[in-house]
Amino acid sequence: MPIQYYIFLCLGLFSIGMVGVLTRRNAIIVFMCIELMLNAVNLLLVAFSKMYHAIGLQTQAGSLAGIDAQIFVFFIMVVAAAEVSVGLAIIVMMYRNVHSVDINFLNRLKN
Amino acid sequence: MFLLTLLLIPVIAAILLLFVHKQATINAITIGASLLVLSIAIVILNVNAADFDEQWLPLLNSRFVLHTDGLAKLLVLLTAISFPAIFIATQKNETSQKNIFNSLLLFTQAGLLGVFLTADALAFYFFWELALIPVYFLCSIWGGEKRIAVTFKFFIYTFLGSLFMLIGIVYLYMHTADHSFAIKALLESRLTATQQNSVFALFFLAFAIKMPIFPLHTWQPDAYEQSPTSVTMVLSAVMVKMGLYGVIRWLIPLFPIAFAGHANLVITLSVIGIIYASFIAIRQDDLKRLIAYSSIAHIGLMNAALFTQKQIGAQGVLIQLFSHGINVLGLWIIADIIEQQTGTRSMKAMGGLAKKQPTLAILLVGFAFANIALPLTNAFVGEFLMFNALFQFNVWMAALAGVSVILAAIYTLNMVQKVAYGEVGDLMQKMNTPSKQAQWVLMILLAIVFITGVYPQFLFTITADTLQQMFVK
Amino acid sequence: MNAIIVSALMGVIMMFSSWIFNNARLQKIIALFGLLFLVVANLAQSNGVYTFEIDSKGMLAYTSLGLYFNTILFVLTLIYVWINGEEIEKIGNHSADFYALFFFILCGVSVLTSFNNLLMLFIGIEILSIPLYILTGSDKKNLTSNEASLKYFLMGSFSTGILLLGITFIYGATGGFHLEPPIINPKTGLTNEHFLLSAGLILIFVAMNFKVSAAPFHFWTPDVYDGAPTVFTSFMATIVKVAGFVAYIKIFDAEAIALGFAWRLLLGFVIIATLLVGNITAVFQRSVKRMLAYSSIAQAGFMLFALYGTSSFNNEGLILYAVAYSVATIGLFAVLIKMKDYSFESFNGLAKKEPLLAFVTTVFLFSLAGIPLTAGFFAKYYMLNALLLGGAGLWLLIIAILFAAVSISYYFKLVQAMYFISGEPALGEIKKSYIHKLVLLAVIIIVLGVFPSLLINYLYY
Amino acid sequence: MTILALDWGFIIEKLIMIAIIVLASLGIALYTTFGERKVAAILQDRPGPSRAGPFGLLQPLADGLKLIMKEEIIPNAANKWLFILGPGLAMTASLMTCAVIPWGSAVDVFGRHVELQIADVNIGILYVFAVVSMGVYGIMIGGWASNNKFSLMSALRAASQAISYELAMGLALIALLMTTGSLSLKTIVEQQIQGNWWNIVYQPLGFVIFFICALAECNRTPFDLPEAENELNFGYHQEYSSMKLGFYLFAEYINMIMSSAIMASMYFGGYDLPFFNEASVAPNIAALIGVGTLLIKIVLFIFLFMWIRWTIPRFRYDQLMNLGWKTMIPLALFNMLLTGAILLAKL
Amino acid sequence: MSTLEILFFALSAFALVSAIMVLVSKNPIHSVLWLILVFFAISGHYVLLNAQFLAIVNIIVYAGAIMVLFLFVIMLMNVKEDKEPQKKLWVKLVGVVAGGSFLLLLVALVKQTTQIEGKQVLLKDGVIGLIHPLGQVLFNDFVVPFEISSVLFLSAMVGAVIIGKK
Amino acid sequence: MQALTNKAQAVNRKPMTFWERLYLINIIKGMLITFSHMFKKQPTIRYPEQKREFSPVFRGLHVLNRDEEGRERCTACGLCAVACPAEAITMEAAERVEGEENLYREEKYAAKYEINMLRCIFCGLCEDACPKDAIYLSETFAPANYTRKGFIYGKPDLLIPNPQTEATAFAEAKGV
Repeated sequence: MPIQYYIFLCLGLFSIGMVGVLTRRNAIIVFMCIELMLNAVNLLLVAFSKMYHAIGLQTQAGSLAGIDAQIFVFFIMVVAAAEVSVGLAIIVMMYRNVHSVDINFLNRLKN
Repeated sequence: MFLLTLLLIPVIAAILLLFVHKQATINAITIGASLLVLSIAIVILNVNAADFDEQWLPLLNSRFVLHTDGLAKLLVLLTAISFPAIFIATQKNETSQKNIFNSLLLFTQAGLLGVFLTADALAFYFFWELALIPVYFLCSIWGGEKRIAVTFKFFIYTFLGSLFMLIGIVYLYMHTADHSFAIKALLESRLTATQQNSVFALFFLAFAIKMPIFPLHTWQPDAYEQSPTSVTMVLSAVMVKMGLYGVIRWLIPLFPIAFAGHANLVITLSVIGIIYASFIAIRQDDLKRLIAYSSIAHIGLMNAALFTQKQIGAQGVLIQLFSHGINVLGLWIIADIIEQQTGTRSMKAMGGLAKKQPTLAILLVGFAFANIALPLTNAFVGEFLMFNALFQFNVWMAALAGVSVILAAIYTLNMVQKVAYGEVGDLMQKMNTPSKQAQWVLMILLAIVFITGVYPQFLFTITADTLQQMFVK
Repeated sequence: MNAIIVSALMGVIMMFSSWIFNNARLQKIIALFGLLFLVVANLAQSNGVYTFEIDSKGMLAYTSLGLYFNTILFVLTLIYVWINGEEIEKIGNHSADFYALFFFILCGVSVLTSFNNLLMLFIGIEILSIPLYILTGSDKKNLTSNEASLKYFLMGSFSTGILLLGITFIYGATGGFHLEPPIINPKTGLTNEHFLLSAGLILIFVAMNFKVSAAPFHFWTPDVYDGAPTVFTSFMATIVKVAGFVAYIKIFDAEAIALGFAWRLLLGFVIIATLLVGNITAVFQRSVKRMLAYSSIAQAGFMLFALYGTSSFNNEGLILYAVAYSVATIGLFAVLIKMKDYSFESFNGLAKKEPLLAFVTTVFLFSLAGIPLTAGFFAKYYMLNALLLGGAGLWLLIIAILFAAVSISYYFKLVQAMYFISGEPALGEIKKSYIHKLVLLAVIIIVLGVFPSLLINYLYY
Repeated sequence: MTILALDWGFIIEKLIMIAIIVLASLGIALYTTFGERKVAAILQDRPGPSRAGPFGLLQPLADGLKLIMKEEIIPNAANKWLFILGPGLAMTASLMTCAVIPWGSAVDVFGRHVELQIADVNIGILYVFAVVSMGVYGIMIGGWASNNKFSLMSALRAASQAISYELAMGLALIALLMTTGSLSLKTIVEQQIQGNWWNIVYQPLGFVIFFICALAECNRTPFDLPEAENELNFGYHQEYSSMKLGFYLFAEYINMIMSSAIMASMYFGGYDLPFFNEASVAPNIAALIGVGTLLIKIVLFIFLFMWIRWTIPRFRYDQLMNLGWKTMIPLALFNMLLTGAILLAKL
Repeated sequence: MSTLEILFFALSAFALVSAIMVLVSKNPIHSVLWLILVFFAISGHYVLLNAQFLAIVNIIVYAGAIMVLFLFVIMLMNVKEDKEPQKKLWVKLVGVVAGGSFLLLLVALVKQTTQIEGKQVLLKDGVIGLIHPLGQVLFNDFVVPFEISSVLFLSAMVGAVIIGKK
Repeated sequence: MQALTNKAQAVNRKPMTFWERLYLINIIKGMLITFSHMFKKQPTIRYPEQKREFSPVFRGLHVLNRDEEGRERCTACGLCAVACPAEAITMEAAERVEGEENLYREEKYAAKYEINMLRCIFCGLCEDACPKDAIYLSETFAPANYTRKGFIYGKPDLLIPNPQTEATAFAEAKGV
């Protein structure tokens, strides 16, 4: 599979996530779109990892080239989990106070 | 070390003053310190003091160097004379928190002395700002009604200018062989014409704002008017000289090509400024504003003369630097006395000073003559030389600038007329005899005016080396 | 490694002390000693004493610069906690937890000053950010704090996403995460071959701009700085921001040369935009806190100069700037905390009532404005030098200077309020000892303003 | 066409096995419901269902028939698709677990060597975790889609409970994995067969934690808060009727079976019959004996589940959370540290 | 078209469509469910790339834990479709245009990059996605970041406690 | 107050010891208790097939008795209605006409005799009050019904089968 296909797919997913961040006002959805972006990155990293693995195998059998990217993905997932816990705590805290998850709640009040 | 004392005395005195609250002690410390400085300045005039040279910022290769040459001596002397004169003349003035007021003034003095003495570009910048900041506070706290906005404008203008200069300094620093701020090293950095042009512009902007030169002068009349008079005296007698000092010390040696290249432009601007300021001065009713505009005109003339690149012009400027300071100081002191006693600056409300206070009127007339540059006064020699140079440079320019002499005569005499003669104004009735000290100061100043007018040779001697340096190439 | 391990351990100790000791004062003392210990540990490492010898397999690389930054930031935190301890205690009853978060942030800082692998960069940034989101939202009943925290969080995560995409592209181009200058022929410069790499670099650039709040990616900053509890804004705007810059420089020192002219252009654009937005908007602010937020954007613009070239002035300048800016900002916020409201009017007549406090504030403001005799001057000076040595045209310097002059206008508004406008300052209760602490800060600023070498020389020992 | 080049025999074999295991699980689940009632009855000194068929053995069939024949009701305000999706998901997730459980050693059928395991993935336990975590969705979606506040509350409870205990469960497992060094259930079982002891000997604390968490994951008493009748009427499947309700109930029982199977495999030697020499009989017979052994172990576990259910009262919600976060997780961590320390000491 | 290609394109289409549905769905719950489907599709890709470990971790962490939390929070708040705050239309348009241009820019960039031309991604084969080599590398070369990430978790924990407490 | 039993215990407010706080022991104890119940005798009676023995004093549904010749014993004296504390019994008397001697033992008989089973408390006072032994309480109980009316038992429901004509039914009713 040419690497370009993966890049395009991941960029597509990433952009969709970005559009979500830009267009939605519900904090939770925005947050979800960010997670989508992270996932797109993860997939791309794995694709690259396998690309380099293929190259590595050509020169040396049993090479572990490209494995660092997969470990990186693992770290991204793990960190994302920590981030989510904090993020949702913040969202819930805000909800408790204003009963809304609108990211521009205060701006809305001002207008 | 000797030179360092010049800076240390005002600083120490200023710090001392912060903790003193008794009126008499305050005056004693202030005047004592300033007189001490004066005495040292006089000593320096005759003795060539050794340079003070200390490591300051090893990483930047910047040294703390104090060095005297003719120009420095001259301006140090001017500063050293001005401050005691101001302090003595205004010591009776009612000022809240006088200790802080005087302290800030002494800081200013230290800054000014530093500017004139240092031979290191970075230190020069430092002192340049150090002289400015106390003035900002002085004007903003003790100034007139519109003081905050006006002083702020003044501050922003000058600060912006100095920042431009800073870029220039940095730029020069980068082009020295061993990355140094020492003047000697800077002089050796040979810049191309284009580089000179841009850096020249950066430096000149700072100096032009300080002088000020048309069209960058807008801060000046307001600032002079709104400042407390002691500060105005400092501003116009000494501080504006910083600009000219800068031109002589930095622009001429460092950017000869750019300097020559911009001569026409600068002289044109200066002349426009002279005429413009003179005309406005004529229309002024406010005594302080009048003196302020007159000052713009005079400084413009000096600047124009400098840019002619003629030796006589430069000679004239060097003398006039000192003379103008003394003259304007005298005028300001008188204006301050009048304002202090009558509470007004409007010339309409004045009149009849000669009847009420003949001594003061005589002094006023004396300084007025000096302002017009009548022969026998100190300004005559300088202006004569300067016009000469201008004439050599461009006849039409000289002619236009010459008009300013006439205009100067008009507004100055008009001022004398309105203040000293005519009916005694209502407010003038309150006029009392000024303090002994003030009278003495004025007399001494007037004496200097005439002495240097008759015997300018002593000024020539002091500045001979500077002049030689300027035109040795 | 010393700093990373000690700070993490101290964080854990603080966590536990939150339920072992119920005394906020004691907790503060523990935190202070912990910070002291941290500084000592870091100094030890700077002098070659490795208490913990751990082979990081190339993940971390210690440079004297990084360790020096560690020391500086730890000392700044020490000062910060020393001054603001009581204010921290006022926010909720979690002061020990907050200290724990500080230590974790410092752990992130020490990762960011020594990373040698993009993975460590990512982890470092996250360790730095997550506690910040919480500190921002720690004033739980306050709506602005809530919203600030939410915005900060969303924006922070978003920029993390972009950072990761950038890292991915770089991986795709180079096949590794190590910070090595990419092999690009300087003669041909960027060709089609390096598009992936340059895209990655630019994305990282964007993300880092997010983190250090450089325009046009600054928009979260005012709201967040304004909404966060003032003590924590002070921390965020200083120590954290500086750490961001250290990381920023570390990445682009190695990689940016590859971009050549394009990089200069891009950076120049960002610098100008940052200065423009920060300064111009700050002028129109009515709240001092918001003004400081915008001014911190503007100051970030100046700090970005350190990225422009590769001279030693970059690092020296950043050190000076870090200290000058941080000390002054910490001081200003410390004053601001004691005000009842954050409008400019509340400072009216402060000089009459508390002359010493007013003087100290003035010194801070001067330092921020870059007026000589304060540390801020030399900071700006070094940055200008760095810019020139980096090959910037004079025009960029002139723009920078123009904005520096603009910055005077809003800093001096405060000076004017304190000294020239009479009125009753809305000053809360303030202890003499508190002011004396601030005086110490002012002394630091002035001493560094005269002898900046004191700070920089250490870099070379 | 590479599609056709697959190993069809392999696929058919696996399909058959899937069919057998799924049907068997369903059957067992069916009879577990019966078992539940019987055990409850016995523990309460009563005979339990006994009318349908001998000893009431046909009772579950009758129940199933009844569930199928009942009227399908989808509430008006419910979200129709999700309402249907919920029970389906719950059921699927439960059934998917059985893919990695080794039911026995290999048998030879028609000359083929058939492993009695659908897929021996090398991340078997992680797979189980993934599937288990999916199971929560069934409950949450169903509870939310019902548009009933009791259902919703119950779904939320179920979700938070599942998340809380999954952590401790995972941590308890990590300690086990440290000793086994493999994630494949097959390998773990074989290690126990070849080694001297079952893993329970090495990991008693881990097992207790795992067991308690398994109770919570299956929503069994004393952790059956999602179905707390006195607070939430009937829990997340309140609005459900007919076979959709049946799916939920089945899912619960299948979960129980699967967790028992996993516990048996991981801690109790799986299909290992102690003191029995497999080599002494034909391999096929040995494998069948193994399957039987595992089934017995499963039944014992299920009995344990039921026994606990009819002994211990339900927790209060805060107690549940406290137990999960403040007891189970620290304990699991401690267990992990202890194991690590011992492993290090042995090195 | 080989089986793998068919699978690749099917999964990609599935992922993209689901991702778009995340955006388009008005009901937050639907968004969550679509996002879960995206994660499954991505996990499918991982399986295709023989990154088994990541595939399963992706499901456990993202689909299993993170999305449950999301769903949990949304249900807790009972965010209704009609209460859903909406941005103005032009803001949405600008957002879409911005995202679209971002995509186009990068796609154009990638298309012109000669470096990766003809590079193939190894599907199905390769051992690096398996847990054993991953574990070896993780605990040898990446042990420092692994340990340091514990600080991250501690801080997240402390933070969640601070924020969560009433 | 004097305690009736010695089962009452003062509430123990001592903090629990570590082992108590583990609960494990108590849980195991509890489980053993439940487990022990597995082996206890089940008291369940499989009802329709198996029935519980009534006690000798059981009072069930009323029966209106007949004499050996199959004649109704009741003479509608009304004593039972008077005695009934729940006022469940109502009756209407009628005079025996010619040719009805084989039906009624006395000249007066109850043309209508109703007991409202919803009211009846099965106290047996009617049985005590009857001078003719015409009513007595059997050992069965009233079956369920769909309507209230169904619970008002008339004479056809209450009368015991005729020993002459339906001997087997009579015997069964008597339960002998």
